[in-house]
Amino acid sequence: GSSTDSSTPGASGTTSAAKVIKVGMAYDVGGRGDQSFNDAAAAGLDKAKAELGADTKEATAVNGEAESAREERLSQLIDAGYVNVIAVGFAYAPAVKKVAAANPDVKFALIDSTDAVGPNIENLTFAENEGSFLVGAAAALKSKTGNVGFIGGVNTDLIKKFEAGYTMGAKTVNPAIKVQVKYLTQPPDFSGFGDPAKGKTAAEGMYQQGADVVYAAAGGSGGGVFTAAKAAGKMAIGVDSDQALTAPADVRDVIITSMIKKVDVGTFDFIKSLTEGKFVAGTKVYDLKVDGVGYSTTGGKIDDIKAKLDDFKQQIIDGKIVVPIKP
Amino acid sequence: MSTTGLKAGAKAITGAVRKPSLSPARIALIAVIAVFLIAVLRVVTGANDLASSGALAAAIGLAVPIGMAGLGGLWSERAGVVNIGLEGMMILGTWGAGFFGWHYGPWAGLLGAMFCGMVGGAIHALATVVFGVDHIVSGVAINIIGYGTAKYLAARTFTGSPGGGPTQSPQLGKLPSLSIPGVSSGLGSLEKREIFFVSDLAAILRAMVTNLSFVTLIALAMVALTWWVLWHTTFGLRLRSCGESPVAAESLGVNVYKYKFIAVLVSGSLAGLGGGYLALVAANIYRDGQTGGRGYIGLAAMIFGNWRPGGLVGGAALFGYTDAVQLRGGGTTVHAMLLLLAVLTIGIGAWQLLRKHRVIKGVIAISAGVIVAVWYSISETVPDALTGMTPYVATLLVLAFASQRLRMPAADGLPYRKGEGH
Amino acid sequence: MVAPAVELQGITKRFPGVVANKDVTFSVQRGTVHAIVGENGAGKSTLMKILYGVLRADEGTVKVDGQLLALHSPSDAIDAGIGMVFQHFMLADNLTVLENVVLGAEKRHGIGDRARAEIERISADYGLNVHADHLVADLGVGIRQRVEILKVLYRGAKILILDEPTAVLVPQEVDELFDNLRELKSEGLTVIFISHKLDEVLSVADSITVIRRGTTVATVDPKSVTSRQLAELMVGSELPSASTDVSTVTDRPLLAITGLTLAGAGVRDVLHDITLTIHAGEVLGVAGVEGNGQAELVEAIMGMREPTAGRILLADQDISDWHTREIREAGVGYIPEDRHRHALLLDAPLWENTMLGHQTQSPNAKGVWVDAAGAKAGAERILAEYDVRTPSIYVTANSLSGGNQQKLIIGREMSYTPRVLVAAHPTRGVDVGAQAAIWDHIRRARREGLAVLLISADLDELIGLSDTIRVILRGQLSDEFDPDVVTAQDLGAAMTGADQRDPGTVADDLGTRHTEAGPETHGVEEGQ
Amino acid sequence: MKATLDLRRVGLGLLAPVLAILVAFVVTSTVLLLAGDPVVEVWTQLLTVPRPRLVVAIINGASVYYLSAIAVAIGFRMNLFNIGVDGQYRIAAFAAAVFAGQGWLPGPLNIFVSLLIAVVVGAAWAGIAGWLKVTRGVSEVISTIMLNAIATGLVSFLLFRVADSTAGSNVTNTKTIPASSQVPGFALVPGTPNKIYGFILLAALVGVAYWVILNKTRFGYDLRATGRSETAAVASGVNVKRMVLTAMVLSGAAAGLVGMPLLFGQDYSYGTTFQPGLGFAGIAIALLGRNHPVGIAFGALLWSYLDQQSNGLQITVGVSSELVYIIQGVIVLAVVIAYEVVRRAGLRMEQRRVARQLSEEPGSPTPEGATV
Ligand SMILES: Nc1ncnc2c1ncn2[C@@H]1O[C@H](COP(=O)(O)OP(=O)(O)OP(=O)(O)O)[C@@H](O)[C@H]1O
Ligand SMILES: Nc1ncnc2c1ncn2[C@@H]1O[C@H](COP(=O)(O)OP(=O)(O)OP(=O)(O)O)[C@@H](O)[C@H]1O
Ligand SMILES: [Mg+2]
Ligand SMILES: [Mg+2]
Repeated sequence: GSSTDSSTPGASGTTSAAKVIKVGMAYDVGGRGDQSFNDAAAAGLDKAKAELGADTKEATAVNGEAESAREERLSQLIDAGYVNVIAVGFAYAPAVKKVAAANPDVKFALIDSTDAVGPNIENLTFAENEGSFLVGAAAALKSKTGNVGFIGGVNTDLIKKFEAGYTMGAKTVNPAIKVQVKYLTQPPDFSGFGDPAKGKTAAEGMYQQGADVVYAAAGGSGGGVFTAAKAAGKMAIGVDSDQALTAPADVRDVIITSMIKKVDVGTFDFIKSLTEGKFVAGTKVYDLKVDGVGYSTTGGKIDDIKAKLDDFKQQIIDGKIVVPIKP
Repeated sequence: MSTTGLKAGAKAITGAVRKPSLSPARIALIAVIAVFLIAVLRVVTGANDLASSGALAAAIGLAVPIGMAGLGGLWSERAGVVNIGLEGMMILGTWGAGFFGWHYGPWAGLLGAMFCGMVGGAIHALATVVFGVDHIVSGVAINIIGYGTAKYLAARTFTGSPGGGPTQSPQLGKLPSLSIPGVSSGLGSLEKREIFFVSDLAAILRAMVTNLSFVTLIALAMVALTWWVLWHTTFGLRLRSCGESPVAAESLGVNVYKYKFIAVLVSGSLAGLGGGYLALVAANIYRDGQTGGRGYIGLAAMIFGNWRPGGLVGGAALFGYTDAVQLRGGGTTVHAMLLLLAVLTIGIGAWQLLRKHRVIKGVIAISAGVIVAVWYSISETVPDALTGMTPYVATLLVLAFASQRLRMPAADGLPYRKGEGH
Repeated sequence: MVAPAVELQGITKRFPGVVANKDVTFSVQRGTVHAIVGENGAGKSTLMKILYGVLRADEGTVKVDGQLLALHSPSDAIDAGIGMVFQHFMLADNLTVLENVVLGAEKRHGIGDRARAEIERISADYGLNVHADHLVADLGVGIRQRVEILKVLYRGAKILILDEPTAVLVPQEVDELFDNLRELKSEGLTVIFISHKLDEVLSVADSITVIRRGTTVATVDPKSVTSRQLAELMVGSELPSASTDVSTVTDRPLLAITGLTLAGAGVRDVLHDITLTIHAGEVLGVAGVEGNGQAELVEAIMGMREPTAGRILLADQDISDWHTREIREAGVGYIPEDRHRHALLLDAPLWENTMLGHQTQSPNAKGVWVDAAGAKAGAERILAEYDVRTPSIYVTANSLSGGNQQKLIIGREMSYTPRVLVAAHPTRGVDVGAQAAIWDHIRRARREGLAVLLISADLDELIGLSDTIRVILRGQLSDEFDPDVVTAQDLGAAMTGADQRDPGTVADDLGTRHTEAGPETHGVEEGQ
Repeated sequence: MKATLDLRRVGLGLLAPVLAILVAFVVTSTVLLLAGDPVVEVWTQLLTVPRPRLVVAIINGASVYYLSAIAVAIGFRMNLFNIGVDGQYRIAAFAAAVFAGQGWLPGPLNIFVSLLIAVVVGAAWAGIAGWLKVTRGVSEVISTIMLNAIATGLVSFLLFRVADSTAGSNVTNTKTIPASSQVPGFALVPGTPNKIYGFILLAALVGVAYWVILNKTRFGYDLRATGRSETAAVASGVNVKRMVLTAMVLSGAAAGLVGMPLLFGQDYSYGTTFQPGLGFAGIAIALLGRNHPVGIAFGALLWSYLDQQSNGLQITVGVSSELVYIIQGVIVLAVVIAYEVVRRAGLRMEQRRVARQLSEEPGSPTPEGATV
């Protein structure tokens, strides 16, 4: 099928079937409902469904699947008529590259990777390092012990970006600060994103060794970090979405802020651009400048330092602070 | 294909195991030596987390699910059924905990976990006991089925639930835990003084009386109960006889199928309990892939422990402790352990060289020890990518250094058909 | 007249393709010893298993004390007062005597001290010399036998079934067993007893039932038959005897062992200073109670154990530190005592079995390759030459009967131009027909100038076949005996050390022979 | 006589898989019914004739599984349970990728040496487990579980040291293999541009080698004999310790090749997204194929077929694709149960045949030929 007519400008609302935009979404492992990265993408999709009347189809990756399985997933979405495809996660890069080349009429959004480029691919990347800088600064400002922690779920380049920003943010505030860093597992063992028991143990260790704020960039293992924070009466920082809203009620009060990665905005923007016929191939960086990343203030725990954080934010936007992507 | 494996190299005890190979006194002695070594290491390296009550409490938390899986393995293998499907049963347990725990409260969750694990056990029993299928095949299949079923059911049952989703359950209620207030704080102050050995001992005791989950107590009770049931009751004697010589048992009127079946069911429910612990105690939530291979580790702990409850606890504790220490202290604590490794290796090498006159072995061991020592002295910490290996390396090293006096039940893994063995 | 203790009527049992029992009928009077004899595979064990509830008869009835019994499992039989000692011991090695005995009968005296006391009591009452807390793995054969009997007595059995209890016992132990049986009989117990050794049967039985091809042929009075008549009832042909013709011994030594020592786990050596020489054309018999080092001697010769000291010469080559394969290639044939564990791949086709142990030799191999065609042709030849009854070389070894399996093994070991033959219990558990054939083969080997080391528990066989006999006791070899003059009783005495010391202590010594070795010391027992 | 019997044997042989698939069908349908999922639609999706590109994917997936299963089967034939294929292939693929990426050698030679490196590294890693078993008596079940985890850490540690990562990529990879050393695929399936891995030939070669070594060589005879009866093998002159070590090393060597089709035919580098878990699938497939080279090929194809066909379940039917694990697990179980049932029937048949043939012989009326 041809994709161009479905992305006619102004196809908002549910007025006519011909104008309905069809969007297929291929999630990374975990899929919708992971309360994290994939869910953020799903939120954007839901919004597009509600506001733009998009017709959507979703499919989720299986742990340890073959490369061909990812290709096949994208192809099947296309075969089913979903000629705009969002691939969630860098693992899809090779598949997108291949399938996009074979289907030049289909528009792709590839989240978190610039590895596949093409005239019909939009790469949505996020400046997690910049957002993490701000929460790192917040951690340092809030810390009384001069000791903070970072827990990464799996030791990948992506999570290292979080670590790099966080550490720099903390050190910028307090050059003498101690930053404890722990990754729960090494790839290809991705269980570190779903093992709260490990997250809890690691966080306990950090708190008992003096940290009073721990940043959990660990997907589902973050729940264990919050539990540990609650038990120790210390602070924690959430990731991806505003976890002070989504985490279990009894631990929400330990989450002083979350580093927000607006994947939902990215996916929604992508779909919107299609409906408006404004698709632009190439990399679109969601950084602080465009509010693609940021920090949350739910609970009012960091209201006192918000001014300082916003100052840092401005410096980053102005290029006065350059946040590295590697620790 | 038989599943018993080759005996080559395994210096199995062929003759007399008259008493349990380790008397309580010897176990106590080993424990004291271990504490002493850790105390020395802590003082020398300054890696205080080696013997903090926090680390030990975490160790307990990490050891319990492994221990329960291992205990499940022990029941099954004592009755002669090899159970490599523990991981699958454990996974089913996590889902059971999530589902029942969410709907009916955490205690029901615990029972649900055991029930779901038992369902896995029932499949294994059906395949191995009733159909006489190779035990390893059945176990491998159950791991696959457990993995798929839990994910499938999670997606089916948790999607759209409050705070849950296709890959995780809603938050589960908490199970009570236990602290002995006065003792705990007293030990705490003793621990803080960092007195050699005394503080270390205090830390251990403190970990055992502070915030101890009831499920941990249940798990410990299960170990004791297993020991008592299997070695001190009629039921246990009959069950073990099915693992040692089912035809002899049959000839004395023991219904071998029945005991094997029960054993595998218990095995499944214990593995399920381990999964339940992960979901209800360690995390308060079901998550896909939460077990992370702990079922296999449990199996390893059971073999490590020579198919005995006490040894199994030792294996699970070793793994739990090293895992806790690496997760908490990361590089620095593991770095401290390098020193211990270096000293031990050099010591063993010297002993080989001087007492046994095994030149090559001695020289190799000493050089290995020296390399580790050099590594220790020129580095500040162990890279994070490597610390995660600590529990695995430690288990392997202990197995390689400790002499292998393992003896599995004589008929473990062998197919049994009624009336065909005579 | 009182009802017989046991009455079997029209028992028929079919296995796939085999009718093991066909219309078997006989009865056993209370307080008697009733013997059952018959060839291998005649159906004796099957019949007893039916009586004990392990197997279920397809047809027929079992009455005990005149009561019709429905036997579904051994529990039913035990409840009816029947106890059975199986042909192959039913003991769990890693459990203690106590555990083995109380298993399944825990209700009687529990599993603790009361049971222990009861075991000691029975042991004392019947002179069984069994101790409750020994691990069965540590016990010798004789004492295991007595543990089995104790198991039965412990359950209060009134009817005892003993399936070939004497196959592994030396004469003295047999005598002790028979004394026990008479004692039991005098207490009103009924004993059903199976044996291939007809002399024994005649000496102990009150009445004898002969089974041939699954059916009862006759029940006879031992006072009115000779063993030859019995045998003829069993087989319908003449009884072969193990005897050698003229001596073929040469002065050419083929196997010479000097000072062979194998350190044991404890203080005592498993083998101590063994010195022996076998010449071409000579059969050297070694007698001994199981567990006195004969198995280790064989394994040391075959390179499966590393001797601690001493030399083994094959012709004039020192093979002491050779590997099993080299020794076999050098022309040492090997008939292991446990054919199922050491001589056969039960699941493999026969042609793969006829090359086992000779897989590097022609016609089975060409360089690193297996020569399947050669091996198959070789197999056909061996099976034909040694009269192995099988439909083809493609059936698995499992589907052969024990006697045919043994003929295959002997054929195999004789077919690769051996110079020395090491034969351990070559006719154990084999019926008279196959036994005669095997004896013939050994005699032929001797004629052809092989040096044969023959280890056997069957003293008549040993006396009949050997040119020289040595006795092994606690790892040491005795002086030579001349088979022409020595009697089984003499040998038995030498085997138990009764010619040197008080026989009463021997059983004890055998029973606990491993106990002095602490747990540290194992590992050595693995053939490293 | 023989021909008819063999026919019957073939019939029995086919009966087992058919029975198994039937059981798997029934069980899975029941699960679906209980969970309230659409049964007919699921089966329609799973049983549609795969499109050409899927056919390619199935064959490619199967060729990788095949190598993995052969590696496992080598151990199984000797009663060695190598759970460590997973770690072995990953560490081997990493080493080969590092070397191949350097492009020190020209095209094919680079490939060849890289393969050699993979084989050696896989063999060495498995050799650790073999060595520990032979010298220290450590159960290979434990040691290979531990070594899998250790391989993960080690590879991760080294990968970050040699990584060749570009900004914005988020994937850590070794250097890409030069184009001259990439193995071209075969465009065998019409209707799709996708190609079958060139290294499917490698898989076939390994399968043939496995069969030849096991069935045609003295070594293979010794290995099988050891697997059938360790005691009998020892008595026949097999050095069991050496066999254990050799079998473990061979198994590891084969495991080393598992990642090669992926490395040289698809990914061209080793990175954090290199396909994991192949070793575990290999265990199931080896068991499914009864350790027979042809059986394993069927098993691998079936496994891969289910993998690929289930991919569309979510899109076309809206059912979680994890359902396929249930099907695969049930098939493994059903196959072995069916085999067991059929094997018993076969055994009974064989015994009856032996007995009948013997009783036909004059002069030996009993099956045992007891009368001489
Ligand atoms: N479980 C079985 N399945 C099939 N056939 C069997 C089975 N057990 C025994 N048989 C057959 O039944 C026949 C009788 O066997 P049984 O063991 O009763 O003989 P036996 O008289 O005890 O011989 P032996 O003197 O060797 O002990 C055997 O020839 C054998 O072929
Ligand atoms: N459990 C069994 N299942 C099937 N067949 C059996 C079984 N046991 C024995 N048989 C069959 O019985 C026959 C002979 O068995 P059996 O062991 O009784 O022989 P035997 O002559 O008594 O030799 P042995 O002295 O070794 O006992 C063989 O054909 C074998 O296939
Ligand atoms: Mg028999
Ligand atoms: Mg018999």
